[in-house]
Amino acid sequence: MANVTVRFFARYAELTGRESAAIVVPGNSATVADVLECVRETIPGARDLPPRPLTAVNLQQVKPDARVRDGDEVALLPPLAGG
Amino acid sequence: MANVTVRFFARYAELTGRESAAIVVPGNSATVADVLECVRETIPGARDLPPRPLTAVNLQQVKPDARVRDGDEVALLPPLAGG
Amino acid sequence: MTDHLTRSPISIDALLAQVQSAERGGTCVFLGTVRREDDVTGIDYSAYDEMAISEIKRILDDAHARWAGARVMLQHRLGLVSLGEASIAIAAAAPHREEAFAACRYVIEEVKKRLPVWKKEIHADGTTTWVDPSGKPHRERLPQ
Amino acid sequence: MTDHLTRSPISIDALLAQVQSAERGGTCVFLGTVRREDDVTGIDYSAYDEMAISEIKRILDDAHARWAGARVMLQHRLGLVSLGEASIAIAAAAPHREEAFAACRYVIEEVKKRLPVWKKEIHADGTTTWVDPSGKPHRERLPQ
Repeated sequence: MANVTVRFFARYAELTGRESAAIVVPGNSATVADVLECVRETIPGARDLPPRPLTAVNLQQVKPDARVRDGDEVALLPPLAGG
Repeated sequence: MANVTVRFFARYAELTGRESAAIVVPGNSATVADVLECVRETIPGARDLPPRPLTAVNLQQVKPDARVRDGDEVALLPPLAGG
Repeated sequence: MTDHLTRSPISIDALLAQVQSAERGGTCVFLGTVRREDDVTGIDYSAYDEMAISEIKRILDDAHARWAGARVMLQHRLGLVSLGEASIAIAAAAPHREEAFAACRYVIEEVKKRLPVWKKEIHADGTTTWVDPSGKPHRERLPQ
Repeated sequence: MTDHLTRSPISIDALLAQVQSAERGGTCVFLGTVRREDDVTGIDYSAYDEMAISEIKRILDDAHARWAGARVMLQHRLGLVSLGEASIAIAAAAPHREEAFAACRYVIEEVKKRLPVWKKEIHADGTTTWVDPSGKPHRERLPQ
């Protein structure tokens, strides 16, 4: 079981109506994909997130199969548009 | 016969001790190479000019076989070093 | 030391002061400015600040590792940026111009790929559009 | 309109003002500065002024013909330029960054090939050396 903070940005923050959420993912080997699944099930509006959004853990971009650990910050990132 | 103004710049002005010279080249089909030959023969220090310096006629770079006409400005340019 | 993220207009001089030196004879600066398009009057930039700062440091470290003699600085503006104003400035100084151009170009390309920054176009009628550079902008306009 | 040749320090802002517009989202600036080398304390730049101005106009015309949406300005400084100061600045603005970088790079490369400008290095001991970029500098030092 892992307690993670999920952060929403830009359009995703608008879709969910929030900037962050505390999420508890079951199991000992939870991944970013598992976190995303929990987010979809528990947060209104999160069903409208794309199937595979860009994600970061602790300020680094990761793939959906990346492991998450207790205390991690998981971020869901809309398509990057910097510059 | 063509009356031309020859201009010397940078190191070439130092070699000849002058910035310009009025040169008269004989013949009806004088070229930049002919002007250069006259310069070498008549201007002290001009013997030390390189055999084929860069040249311009009326503000445009030209090859030594370019024709010169009465009133032209012929410039002898040391290796370019702008920027 | 200039902040990598700022909510004020970007000062090119301040960036230059941090990268130029008598050992570096070539400096390349890139400015990205808000471009007129349709009825857009400005762009509201937002970021995942902590990650953006980390990512900028990583990008600059990468550039310094590739071009050992170069120094590169980058500032990205956040908040509302009007038409014609700079949203990003990169300054790269190096002993010779080839490295300055290459390092500057490298950094802007990496920024486009890696920086968690988002753009919301503000239209003349007050509606807004999130920009998705990977495809077309979401034309579903959200009331502001 | 900024002069293409100047004996005063170059103002980047003045150059930018002449090329940027809301239609041009990318701007690339190149600055060439006097680099520390051996005992050189500065460089005295001289030019065939009339030809240099004509050549700069031709180079900019060429750049505008190649990159139709771009606007490029160039200023070259003459006279004594100290270590670290800019001897040349080029600003190229275009709708997108690719053209801005390409136009700016093109102009500096053409300048190096075509501009009738010469450099005399000033050494700490007061002697001077004409720089020949095609080979090694003439090390025969002329008394100043």
